[in-house]
Amino acid sequence: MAALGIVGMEDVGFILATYIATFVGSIALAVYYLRRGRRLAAQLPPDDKPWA
Amino acid sequence: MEIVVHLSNAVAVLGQFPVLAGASLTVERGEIVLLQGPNGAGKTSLLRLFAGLLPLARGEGTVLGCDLRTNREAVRKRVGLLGHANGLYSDLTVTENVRFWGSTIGATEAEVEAALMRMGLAQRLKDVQVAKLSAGQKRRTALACLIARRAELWLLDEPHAGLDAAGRDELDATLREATAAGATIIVASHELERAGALASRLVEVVGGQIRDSQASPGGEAQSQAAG
Amino acid sequence: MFRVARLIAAKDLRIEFRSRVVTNQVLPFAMIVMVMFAFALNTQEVVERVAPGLVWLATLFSLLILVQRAFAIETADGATEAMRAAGVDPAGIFLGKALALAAQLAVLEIVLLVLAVVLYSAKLHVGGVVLLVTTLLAATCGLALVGTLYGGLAAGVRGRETLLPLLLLPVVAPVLIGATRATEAALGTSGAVVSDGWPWLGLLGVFVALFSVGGTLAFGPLIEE
Amino acid sequence: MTDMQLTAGQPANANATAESFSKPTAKTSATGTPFTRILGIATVVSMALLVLFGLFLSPEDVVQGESVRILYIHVGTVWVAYVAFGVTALSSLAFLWKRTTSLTWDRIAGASAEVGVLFMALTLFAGAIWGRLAWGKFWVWDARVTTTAFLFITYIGYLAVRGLGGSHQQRGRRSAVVALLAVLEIPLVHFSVKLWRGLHQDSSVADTTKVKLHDLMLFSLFISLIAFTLLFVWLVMHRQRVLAMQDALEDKGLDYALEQRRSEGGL
Repeated sequence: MAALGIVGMEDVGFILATYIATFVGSIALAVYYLRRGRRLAAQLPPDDKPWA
Repeated sequence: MEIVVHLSNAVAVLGQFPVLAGASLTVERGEIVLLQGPNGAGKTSLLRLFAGLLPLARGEGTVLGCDLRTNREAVRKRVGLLGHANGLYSDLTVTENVRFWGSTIGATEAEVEAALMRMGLAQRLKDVQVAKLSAGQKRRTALACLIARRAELWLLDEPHAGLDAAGRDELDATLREATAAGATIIVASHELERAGALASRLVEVVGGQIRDSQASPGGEAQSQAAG
Repeated sequence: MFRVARLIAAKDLRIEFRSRVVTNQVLPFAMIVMVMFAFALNTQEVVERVAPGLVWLATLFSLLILVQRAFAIETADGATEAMRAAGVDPAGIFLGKALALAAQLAVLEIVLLVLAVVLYSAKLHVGGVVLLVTTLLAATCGLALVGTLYGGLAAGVRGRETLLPLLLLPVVAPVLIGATRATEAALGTSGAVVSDGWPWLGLLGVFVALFSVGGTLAFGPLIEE
Repeated sequence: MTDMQLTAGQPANANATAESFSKPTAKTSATGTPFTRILGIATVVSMALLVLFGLFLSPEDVVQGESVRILYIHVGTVWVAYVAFGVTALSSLAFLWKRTTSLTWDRIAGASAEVGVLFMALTLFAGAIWGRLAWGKFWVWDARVTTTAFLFITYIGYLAVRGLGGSHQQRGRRSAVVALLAVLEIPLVHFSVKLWRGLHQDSSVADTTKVKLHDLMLFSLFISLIAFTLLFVWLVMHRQRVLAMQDALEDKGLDYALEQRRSEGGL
């Protein structure tokens, strides 16, 4: 955290919040898609999944 | 005879529900076909399909030579549909309504007058706002709008509903005249006695399919008389 | 197409003339909104400076109601479906309904302008009249076109009351900006001069051109089942 | 049609026979393929690089100080957000071009818009925070910022239109038209806001964006673009497949409902 150590506390908080919000948001959407995909896939025959 | 309606294994969907589940039917020019069946059997959907309103999900269908899969919009100008709703503007008078719907296909003022006359609306009721009419009078107005459209194929959903005896007679006479002039008519009705006497053929609709099609005994005499 | 449009516009205006929904309900609503703006903005100077913007904001809110009303008369007894069933040209329906809506909006805007003169001491100048009238015309056409377009889409679907503002308000933002600035220029609000207004009128013109073509093409697919 | 497929349609209505088609060996994701797995790994690696370079290795900016690190997120997300809406518009056009054949285009448009809305939200969030650090306020009435906000709302409306119901074809046609109308609208919004701000120009925006970029900063921005583009492609591919399965399941449900419907009359 050398680069961050020299700035004021406020900036670090804002910067980290941005990074965390972005990653959490993306991961949440990805996890939602994967889980939903898995649930739907269980109900469908392989013919309906041309990519598989 | 010229075939006006031809359906083969037609499936139509409303939302995710299959209102028509593989219906097959052929109707020739000049026929009066009565669709009968329990509530929710698909009679209304069948009429809406013929009118080019409902898209065909599977199967084949042709109305007046237009393919319902590719060209269902083309059929609309030649078909007249009387649905459950009357399609009337309650703030306009009877004459204004009939004139409006007639003029969407370019009917003349004389034709509008004739249509009003035909349904017994030319006298006392013609300048009354539709909002002030009874249910039966509204139905008459809707029928007059339909008459003014001079359709080749008439699709009527419970046309007798709400009409008094005189109104029913006028309707029946109108339909006979129309077929004599070369139109084809498909009626959905629960009133077998009334509509059965008029029809040349009875078609039973059940579970989104056509179960049975038979010549109507009353209609035989009728079609001979007309011929 | 234009024959159908004229027919439908005449029908809509006749219905409005009979039912008087605009004069008896929408106009009073717009008036009370104008009064409420003054309450919220408090001081005379602020109100005077933002008067043109308030006129157009009140118009936008009224537009939402007018559009709902314009399509309520169609859906009340299945006339939308009857029109589709009758094979009425969707482009004609679109232009006709937009025309009738524009006429009603124009009346509303004139009343709101007069109200702005009375309540917010807005001042009309002889030099700005041409700009003001052209602005009114262009903005009215723009609002009526997009209002009809998205109103037709929202008509007859579940949750139309909430869907319409969500779709419509972002689209009319350029009209709000353009019409407000042009009106400021025409009225000379806070020292604006008339020549400032013409570029904004260009913006409104582009808006009207795009949505009259786009709407005419898009309306059919939007209302089709 | 087999009996198996018929029961497969059932869960669309009654949540009954799950697991009937899941291969017991396949522990991996149902929407994944070797390609998306490689893509996923590449995304994670590039994101890790982004954090490493963005937060630790790149220097602070002479003018902006540490707040420049937010730009490494912001630039990537805003780029992806606009690309997403471009993809939605083009897929909508492709769908209308040959309407009857390909709902895949419609699903790509929907998937892309959905991912785009997320990135637009992240963009606005990162942008507001950067603005707070660089300009001292969360929001500035800059044309780009305002257009982005409008785009965000417009595409939320687009997603609402997609959710209106009706047949898949109707959904496709209606939403494609709305997406194309948005293409008309957004440039107008941008232009009008720009013209508006042109009258009351405050120069703060122009000044602070003219930063002299260090090589490592440029490299971090480059990684940001790569990382978020990979993430976008991964998300859209998975979402498109989820939507395809959803549609297929509804079609299967239709087969089942058809059987039910036909048996109504005891045929």
